[in-house]
Amino acid sequence: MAAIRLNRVSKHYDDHSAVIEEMDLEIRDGELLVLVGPSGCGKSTLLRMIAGLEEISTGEILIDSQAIHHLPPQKRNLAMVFQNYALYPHMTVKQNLAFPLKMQQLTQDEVSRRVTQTAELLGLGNLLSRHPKQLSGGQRQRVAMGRAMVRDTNAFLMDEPLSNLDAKLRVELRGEIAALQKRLSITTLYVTHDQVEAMTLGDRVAVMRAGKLQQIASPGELYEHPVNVFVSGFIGNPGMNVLRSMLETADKVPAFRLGKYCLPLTQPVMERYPDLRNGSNQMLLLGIRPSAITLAESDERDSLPARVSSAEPLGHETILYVDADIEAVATDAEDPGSTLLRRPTLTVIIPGHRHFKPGETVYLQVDNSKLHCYDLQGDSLSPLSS
Amino acid sequence: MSPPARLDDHTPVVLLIAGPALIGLLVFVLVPFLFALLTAFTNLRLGSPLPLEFVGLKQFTRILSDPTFVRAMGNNFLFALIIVPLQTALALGLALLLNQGLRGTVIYRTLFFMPVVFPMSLVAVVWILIYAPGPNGMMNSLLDLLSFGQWQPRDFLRDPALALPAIMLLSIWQGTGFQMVILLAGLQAIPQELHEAAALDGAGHWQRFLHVTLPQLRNPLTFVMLITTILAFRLFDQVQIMTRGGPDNATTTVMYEMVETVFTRQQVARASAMTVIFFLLVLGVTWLQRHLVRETREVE
Amino acid sequence: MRLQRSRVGIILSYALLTTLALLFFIPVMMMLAGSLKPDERVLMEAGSLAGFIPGEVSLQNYTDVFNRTEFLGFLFNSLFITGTIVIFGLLVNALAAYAFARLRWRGRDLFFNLVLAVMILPLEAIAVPLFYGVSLLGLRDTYLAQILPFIANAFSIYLFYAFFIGLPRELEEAARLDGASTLRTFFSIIVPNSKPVFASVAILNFLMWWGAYLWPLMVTIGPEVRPLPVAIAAFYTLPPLQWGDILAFSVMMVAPVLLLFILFQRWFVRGVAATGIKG
Amino acid sequence: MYILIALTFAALLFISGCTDTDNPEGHINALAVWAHAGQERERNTLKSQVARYNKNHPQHPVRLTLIPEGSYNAQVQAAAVAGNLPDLLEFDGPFLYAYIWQGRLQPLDNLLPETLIDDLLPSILQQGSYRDHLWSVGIFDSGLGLYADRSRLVAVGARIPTLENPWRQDEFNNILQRLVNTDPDGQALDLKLNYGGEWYTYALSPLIQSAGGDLVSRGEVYSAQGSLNGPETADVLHTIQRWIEAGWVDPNIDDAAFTSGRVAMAMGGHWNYARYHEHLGEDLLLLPLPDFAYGSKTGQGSWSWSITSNCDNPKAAARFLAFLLQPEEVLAMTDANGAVPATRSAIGQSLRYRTGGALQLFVDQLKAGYAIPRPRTPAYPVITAEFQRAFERIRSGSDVQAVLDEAARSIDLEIEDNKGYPWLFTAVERQ
Repeated sequence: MAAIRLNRVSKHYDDHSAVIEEMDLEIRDGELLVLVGPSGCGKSTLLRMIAGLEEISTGEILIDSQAIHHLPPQKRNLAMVFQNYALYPHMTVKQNLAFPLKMQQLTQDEVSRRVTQTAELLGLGNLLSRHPKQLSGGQRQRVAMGRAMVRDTNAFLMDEPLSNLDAKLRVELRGEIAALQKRLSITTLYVTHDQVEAMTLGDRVAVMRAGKLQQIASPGELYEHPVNVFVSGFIGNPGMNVLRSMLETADKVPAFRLGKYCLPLTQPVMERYPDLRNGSNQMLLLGIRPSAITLAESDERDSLPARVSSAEPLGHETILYVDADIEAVATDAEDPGSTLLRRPTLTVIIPGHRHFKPGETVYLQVDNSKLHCYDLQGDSLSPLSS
Repeated sequence: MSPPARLDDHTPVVLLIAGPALIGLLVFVLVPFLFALLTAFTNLRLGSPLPLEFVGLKQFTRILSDPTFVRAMGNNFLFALIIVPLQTALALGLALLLNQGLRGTVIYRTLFFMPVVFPMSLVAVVWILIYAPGPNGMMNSLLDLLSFGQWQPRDFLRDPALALPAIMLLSIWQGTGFQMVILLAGLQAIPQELHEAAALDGAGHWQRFLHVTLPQLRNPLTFVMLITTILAFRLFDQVQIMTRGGPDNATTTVMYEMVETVFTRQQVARASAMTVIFFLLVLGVTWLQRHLVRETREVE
Repeated sequence: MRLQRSRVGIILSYALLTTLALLFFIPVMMMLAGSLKPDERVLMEAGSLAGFIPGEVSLQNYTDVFNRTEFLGFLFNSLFITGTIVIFGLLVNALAAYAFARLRWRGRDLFFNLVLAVMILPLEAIAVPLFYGVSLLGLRDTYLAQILPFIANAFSIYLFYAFFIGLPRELEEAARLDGASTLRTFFSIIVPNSKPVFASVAILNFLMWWGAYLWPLMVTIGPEVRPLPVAIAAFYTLPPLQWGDILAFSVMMVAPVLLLFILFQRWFVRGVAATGIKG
Repeated sequence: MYILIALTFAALLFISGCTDTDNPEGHINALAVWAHAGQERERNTLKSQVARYNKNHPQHPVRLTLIPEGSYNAQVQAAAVAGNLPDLLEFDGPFLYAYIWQGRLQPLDNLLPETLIDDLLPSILQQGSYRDHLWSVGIFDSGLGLYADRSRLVAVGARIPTLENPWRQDEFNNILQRLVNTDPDGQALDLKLNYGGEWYTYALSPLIQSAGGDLVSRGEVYSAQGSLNGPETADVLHTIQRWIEAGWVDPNIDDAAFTSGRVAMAMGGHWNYARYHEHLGEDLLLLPLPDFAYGSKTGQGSWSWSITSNCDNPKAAARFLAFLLQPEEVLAMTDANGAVPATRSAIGQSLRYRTGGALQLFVDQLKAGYAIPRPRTPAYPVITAEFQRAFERIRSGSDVQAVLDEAARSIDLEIEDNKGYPWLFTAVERQ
């Protein structure tokens, strides 16, 4: 059990393009930290650098304040679960589990004791003599877990360990992993591109983008107080709508204007963004979660008319994509304030199973107590999230 | 112990694990070649008491104006020119026949592949008997049978017109199985759906062969032809055993001349010059083949 | 699923295959029949059907071979030389290929270019300087001269390399994290998962060196270290010429390999086929 | 793991090292001897001679290595480069001068007893002498002649020739023609075309010389130009080419043309006698080669012995040579291989070769100068190689003159390349 620290770790390849830039990160002793981000953001590289499979260019990696970045992987005493499990095809389950122990030159007895123990813990007892290709996906995943758990390691590194499984199994194993991790309370770094996995698993979640850490916080915090439009767009399913809007003063109250539709600032919003009180007539980015939008009963005057582009009825809710007279921005853009989406599309979640015809006009209302505000660079205006 | 300069710099361990092979390649391939390149410009002889002299390009001009050596190169080219298409076509034909999923395929494959495990020197010796002159000779009587008695017995290995073809024939016998197996594997790697799609598109057997099989088989075909070409250029065993380059230089080859020159005549420098020429020939062939293959890739 | 084939096509295919197979088999048949015949009948009957029928079977030719030559010595030489080249070649070339495929080291690209450049080069091409060197060092007529130069083999390295880079990297990474050293990873993880390429390289090299003629012809003097291919050529030139004996020699020379071939046919075929796919 | 690999490598090197037969340093006092691996009887005889010698000379025992004939010269040459030559070396006689010129040998002068030298056949001394020294002696010499089936000759009414009165060229042609006409397969003559190699030079030189030609002109500087491609040489080879093209010559690929009765005449050497006699019995004739203008000629020279410059105890080496030249040892060897004994005293005791013996002709030829040694020059290895190749080509129908011109040019070029083989070893005398 140990804490892992990254101090100003950078990685760039020979052509000098940086993959990781000046990263500071701590995985606390016993916690499960999920590292999430879109593919190519460098999260796997970061994990592999900790594992010792890739070299860092500058900075240092410490395990319990011991620098380890110059050690080869076999000397770091870390266990890793790979996306495709990387079970040794020529070994049985038992041999797979025993391999790391044999490398530690434990006695025969000790090896079989630990293998049996781990196999029981994971319910692999009756599979010990099988080869990996005779196992189902879920069983392979368990063996991979077992191989990591079988010895005493400083930490687990998991590289998208569930992404090769079907949806149902993924949910099931997600729970198991979380439970196991709690039970063993072993420091774990879990890399995924799936924000649902991140939100459900992590004690804390670190969001990464293009080699940089965006935010590291508990799942709730992340959802409630994303530090920038990237995190808001990435967390939540579907992600937050971010619109460019002028903050005006209407009837002495600051309000966001969306076409003809006006969104006056409410008390909770102004409490969260104290600066907005006096700053009017400025262009800002406005974040609205799809669940904060509702359908107006009829053609009400105080609503945002929109045309249905497509609808996904999911049973318990329906996701609606509509075009409206707004300026939607790309949340994953470098400069979101000036990167408008080609189609001014808004995502809306409506409870229940509803059918819409494409082209149909709907009228939207926004819960103006749940607004998120960002400057044109995309950074949150809230002093709470910084 | 100080940490290594780079974590993923494995130079020390590589010295240990790749060292033997690298040293082997250096000492037994690169150094000898450089040696040949140097000595080709001298008068070096094995065991001569005369002092070593640099003679410039003399060895090269002599070799290239030596009718025997020119004939040797010509024979190599002729051998390649005939054997490569012929053997490849035969191997492809056999592979196609065997790829139909007929019953007994394994037995046929075994028979066609069997000569591959015969050392060439053994094949050469045994085929001397097959080519025995006179009406009792096996090849002679076979041809007599096939021509309904029209064939006049010939002494194949002593006949300037027949000796090289005779050597070609046994080379094909020995080598076709090797190529066939490679092409067969290539055929089996072609997804059946391609044939089915082509068939649905209305392509007949011949069109499917032309437009599906051949393009899909390009890599193994290229490889097989390259290997055969190089085998044609290193032709030696059969010649040394069966004809010793004769009759009238009809079967002499670059390799045969090279070995004669250094081994029987101790003319190291001259043989080194031949080595250099041989290198250039092989490199030229490989380059040509790669070039041609790249061309077809660009066209596609 | 296969496309339908006509009955006529199948019959034609069989006819063609059988004819060709017979033609391919004639020399082997003659060899076998001739080896069992009294000497003077071999040449006489070679042109007739009797050429393929031993008639009264006699093992005289076989005992002659043992009396006239040191056949078992040649067999041992061939086995020892070929076996050593193959076994050490597997080890040395696979390790080098692994270093090329997976490890980072100074000079890798340079050496890899060297491997690619000489990969296709027949080893006979350097016979002249090698012969000179071996002569100067007085290493002729040794096993060493017949083995050492051919252990490192660029084509083998390339075949291994092509296979290794296709192996999932995670296997090795997992092993490294499980605490295995580079060498341990190679022997415990890479080797067991690379059986096909090891078989391929072993068989190719075996065929090549089992049949090698030119080099041993140049560097062997006496019969002590002479391998079979040179021995059969020497036997052919040893007067008096007795075809029955020569054929018996041939049969004995090819029999062990033929047996191996028939036993491990699948591997032979796969091994050879693999070269073409990678090539 | 590494230890295992290292051990295996060490073991490999060890095994390889053990079988290093080139290494003559097995015993400090042993005399390393290389000889050709001839026929089995010949090999066994030499082995038992060595055993006999070693029993009486335990202080300087002989260690024998047998090397196959095929590429003996190439093998020895290559061994010489590394200084791996033995003390005493056997080689094919005409290669002597190349070894001398390269400084591989030391002279035998004063090493062998005078009486022994006087006992040797003149052909042996002729072949072994070079630049006023004796370098080499043979235990036996070779005999070359024409074997014939008496009854077949009688059947076509041929005269039986003698050494004094051999067949003239046209007479021989005429007899050949008559034999061909009565022969079922039209092949009447065996020239041992199956032998190839040195046989061509050995056996065809006498025919060429009988016509007045030669392989090289034998002045101070040897030259092939004008001899090898001169009209006399071309004529003889042309005649032989015509015989072959006409189908008169059996290709003899089974080496049984004469014994199976396919031909009536066979050119051959002493080594053929035993088998021929076995098959033909009293009908076997041994005749001189036909006279193509300048009298019948024959070949001479065979395996020969020299002490190498590696040898630091030439006296011990000479002692072994003298032992081999004792009459009973010479006879033991010549009984085994059928060759002409090298000493007169042995000939006198030989059933076949003494006066009245079946092979007396061979001795007469050698004694009376019918034999011309092959060119005594360091260029001989090239001369014979070029001639062999040229004859192979002529045999298969190439233009005789063109082929000979090419061969002559190659030979002279080789002589020129070696600067005419300048004498570089003036101080060779030891005593």
